[in-house]
Amino acid sequence: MPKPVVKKEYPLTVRVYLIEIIKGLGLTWKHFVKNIRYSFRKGPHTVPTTWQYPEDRRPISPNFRGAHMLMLNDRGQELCVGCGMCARTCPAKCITVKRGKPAEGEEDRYAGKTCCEDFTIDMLRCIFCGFCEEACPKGAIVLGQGHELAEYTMEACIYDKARLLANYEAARAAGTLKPKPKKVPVDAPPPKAAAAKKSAAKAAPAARKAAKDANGAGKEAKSPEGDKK
Amino acid sequence: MSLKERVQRCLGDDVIAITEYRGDLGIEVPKGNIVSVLTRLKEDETLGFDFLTDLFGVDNLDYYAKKKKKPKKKAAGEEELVEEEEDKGPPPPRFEVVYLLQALKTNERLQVKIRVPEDDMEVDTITTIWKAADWPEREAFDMFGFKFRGHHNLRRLLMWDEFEDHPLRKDYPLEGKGEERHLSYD
Amino acid sequence: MEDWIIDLIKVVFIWVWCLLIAVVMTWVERRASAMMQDRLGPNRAGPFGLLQPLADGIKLFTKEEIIPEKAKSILYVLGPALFALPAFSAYAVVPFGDKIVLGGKEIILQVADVNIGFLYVLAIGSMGVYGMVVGGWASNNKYSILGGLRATAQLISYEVPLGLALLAVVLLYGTFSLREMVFQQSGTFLGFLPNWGFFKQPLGFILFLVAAYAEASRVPFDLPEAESELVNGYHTEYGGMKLGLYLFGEYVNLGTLSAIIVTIYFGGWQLPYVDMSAFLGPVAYGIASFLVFFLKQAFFLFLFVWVRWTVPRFRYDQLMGLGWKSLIPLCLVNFFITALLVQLTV
Amino acid sequence: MDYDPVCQIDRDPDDLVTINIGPTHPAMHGTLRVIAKTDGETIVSAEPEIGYLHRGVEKLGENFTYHQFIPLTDRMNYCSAIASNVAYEMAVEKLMGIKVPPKAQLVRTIMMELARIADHQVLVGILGVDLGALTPFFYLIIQREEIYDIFEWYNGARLTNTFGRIGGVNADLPDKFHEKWPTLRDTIRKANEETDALLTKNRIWLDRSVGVNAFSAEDALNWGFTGPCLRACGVKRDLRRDEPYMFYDQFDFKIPVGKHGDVFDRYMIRMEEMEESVKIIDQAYAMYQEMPEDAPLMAKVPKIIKPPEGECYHAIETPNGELGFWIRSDGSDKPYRIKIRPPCYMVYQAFGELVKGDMISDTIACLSSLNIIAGELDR
Repeated sequence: MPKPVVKKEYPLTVRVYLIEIIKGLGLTWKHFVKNIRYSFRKGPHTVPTTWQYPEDRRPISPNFRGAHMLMLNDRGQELCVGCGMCARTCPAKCITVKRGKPAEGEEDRYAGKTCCEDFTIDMLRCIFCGFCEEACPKGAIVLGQGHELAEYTMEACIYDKARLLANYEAARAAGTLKPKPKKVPVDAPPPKAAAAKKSAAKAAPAARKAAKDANGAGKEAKSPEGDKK
Repeated sequence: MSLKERVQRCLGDDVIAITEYRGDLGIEVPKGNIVSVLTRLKEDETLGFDFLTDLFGVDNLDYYAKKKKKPKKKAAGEEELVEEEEDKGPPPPRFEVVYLLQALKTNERLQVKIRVPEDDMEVDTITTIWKAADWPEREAFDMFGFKFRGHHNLRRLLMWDEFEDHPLRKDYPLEGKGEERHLSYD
Repeated sequence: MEDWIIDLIKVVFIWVWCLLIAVVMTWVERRASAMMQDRLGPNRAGPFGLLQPLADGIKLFTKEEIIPEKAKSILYVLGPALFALPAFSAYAVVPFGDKIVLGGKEIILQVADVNIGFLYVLAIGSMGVYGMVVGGWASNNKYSILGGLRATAQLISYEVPLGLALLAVVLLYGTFSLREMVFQQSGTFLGFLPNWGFFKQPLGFILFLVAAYAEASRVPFDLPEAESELVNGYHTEYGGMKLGLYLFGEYVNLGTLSAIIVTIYFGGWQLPYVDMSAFLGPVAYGIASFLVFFLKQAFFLFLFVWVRWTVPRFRYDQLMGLGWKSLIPLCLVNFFITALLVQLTV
Repeated sequence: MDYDPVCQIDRDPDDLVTINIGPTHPAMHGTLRVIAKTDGETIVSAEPEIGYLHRGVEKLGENFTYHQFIPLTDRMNYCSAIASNVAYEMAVEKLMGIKVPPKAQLVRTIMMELARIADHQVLVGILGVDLGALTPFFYLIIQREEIYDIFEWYNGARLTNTFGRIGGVNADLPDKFHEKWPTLRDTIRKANEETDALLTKNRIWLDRSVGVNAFSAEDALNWGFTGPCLRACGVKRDLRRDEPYMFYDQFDFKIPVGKHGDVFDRYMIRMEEMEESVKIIDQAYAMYQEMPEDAPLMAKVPKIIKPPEGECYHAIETPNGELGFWIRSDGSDKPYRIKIRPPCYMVYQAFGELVKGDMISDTIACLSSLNIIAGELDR
């Protein structure tokens, strides 16, 4: 099929090129002057949009998903019990955990009855999705703010337990430990009547969803057909 | 009239099975009639499924294997009808090709399925109806090995040309079979 | 002092000056574009990144010289030289100042006051295209050859409006000598305006400016090296100092074109309304005239940068259309009007 | 000015020059490749080749649990990862019949529309870059960084957000959003205006975009176009309006529609959609603020997600168009088959048709204006 032909009809001010170009020049000039003024400011962070990286770092979100760390509790005990939930939930399969029993006389070092004997994270595989953090029942593994993870060898990118604990110490020293995540309020398991009331109260768009919902999770049911408006 | 009835009226005997799950209507039609079925669906005034959303293959190898293992399991959803027939007859065709259609006027969606046995992978192309089926058919060929009869350029799309397997088949291992691509320069 | 020594000094001075402009321009381009785009630009090497061009130069010089396997190696090496040489040479006839009196000897601040300076500029200016097309051809790369072909077509097409716009100026001044043109621009025009070519030839100036942009293949006419279409056009395959010569040549070209604009349309080294020679000593006057010329030139150099970071790029056919369908007719109109006015007033 | 479509003249194939545009070309968005046969500067035929970024997402999906698949959707359309995340989550929720709490839906709406703005900003910026205007790119990208800041404060990642979970979202809107949005909406608009001032009325820009690879609505539908590319052709079609999900039918927003389906229309539609997205976020934010503080953000979802046997298709309107997921569950904790319907897959297959008879420069303009994202294209 032939392509549609577009007639180009521009107003005269556009057709002569120059007027709009001069307007554009005015705009870039405004930015030019503004930034020249900024660039005489003191300090590394002069032009507001640019960060002079090593000297001048942008604030990092407290929620940042960076280098992992193994947490200790207030008494300095390791939280990890080596259950391996993180390893199982990891989409990149980068965590290996070996469960172990604390050695005789070292029970004080661990918060739980068991501990992880070995904990390695292959940072070359990690995709920083944060699922391990979410899966951990003890809050032992946390993704911190470490983001300068370049190394000279591949071996150095495989973090062992000592490295992960050191990450924690460094973060604690720097005061960048992640705040405890707020608990996400979960929809209460709906008693039948409450659910019906709720879905009735909900506005029109939810109608379809609500109708679908009425099927109940996991139960086959006749799908509502008249729910399309 | 509900969509189901309209589709049944339009296609008549061509509907082998109708499934419905979460409001998504799916019909199964005979493999040989797919072009005529889709044309009728497109041109029927009450339906007007004039937009091809997608086209893809499904490999049901594991699905049947699992079914056989646990015949007691309550069949949920669309498989119910099919399963009852299956128990008696020969094993069902391994592959499926699913066509997702949409009617732009009414915003209804419809899944049309055909079953493709492993020993007869030829399917009629629908690029004659929708040009949009061009790459999806190539991809289905690439990933499952369907041979779309009449497709003007049935080459591999995502894998390289010398690749021999069909990676989305269930018997193809996730980590591959160690194929390497050898590039040759002149 | 013998004349040839003076000439040699002038040549060396201009040579170094051109290089200096090119070098500083690379810095200006990057910093100014950064400032226009809310960035910082290079600011690590030296104060405000002023030493960045030096660092770049060192990098370009120490890079491995690569000649692609199937390139035509002689032409490949020749290309950058062919491009840079004319760019430098064109500066020879530009009067970059009035005169300076040293040791009782009067030295004009111009390498060669040839009476056909105008033709020389045009002739040399169109030589640069050889560098582009030879480099593009020799690289044995499809993008390069496309860039070279675009350069050929573009430069030859825009040579015409460039020449026509200048021809009107020649009608006005009645001379081919650039120095003579500058002298004719002293005094005032219509009583209150500086007697500059710009005010007598506003349309001619705009046409010349546009054609100059195209000749220098700057945005919006940077088709030969359009980096998003042709990777890098004719110098895609170049690296090291060969690439450096292309880039230098481009900036020297800009310098030359700006100098010619200033000479022809903006009164050269003269300040409006003020006669500097009246209150400055002979040496100071020479330096001052040079500085005035340079400041005017610097403005146009900046304009080149400024426009580059504001507008999009033309398409090849649109570029040709603009050149042949708009610029050349307008140039002819401008030419005839000028001829008429000159005829009426004389 | 117009030129004759040279491609209609029969040409000796030996006279044509084959040019490989990509996969490593400065103007290619990711690893795309176009094999173009050119006559001078005119494209006689162009054939897109894909697969350079094929990672087998669908195959991986069959071996991942439902939750583990979410990070993979990040890596499809990385310019607006959140939209892909939500599309997938909604498909699984449909499969399971989960009803997402309204507050979570609003959080999703707000974040998705922010992602849409970010996506369009990148697109318009890159379109400018590819046509030689670098400056608008920076004006837009600065605003995008601000949006990414919100994402980062939301859950710690800027680009690959892994936003939301099946059944809701895993966090409330961050404080950063509350403090930033009132100013951000103005700066977004200002950046758009500046881009507008630099480009929209500039004759050079108009010449480069108006009428360049115009496409008829009929063709576009036949080729399976969705999203802005389809709307540019003059078809008023937007899943947010046509198959409303979440609260989209309660919001007041316009659907911009073009006329010719050329580069300019695609550009304008994106510019206008940014405006509309700002409006949508304002409305959604107003609704959000009426919700109680402790309103649920997650539906009650079993820890291991095992949807009942069945299959369904669900699509939402992502910045690029209709992104759909067809999922078949066999009752286990892993999807039996996942099929992704990426929007630019359908658009890109018409690429050869789109650029036929245009010039090399137009190929680049066309490619950028379609917003082809290799991650989404190859999966």
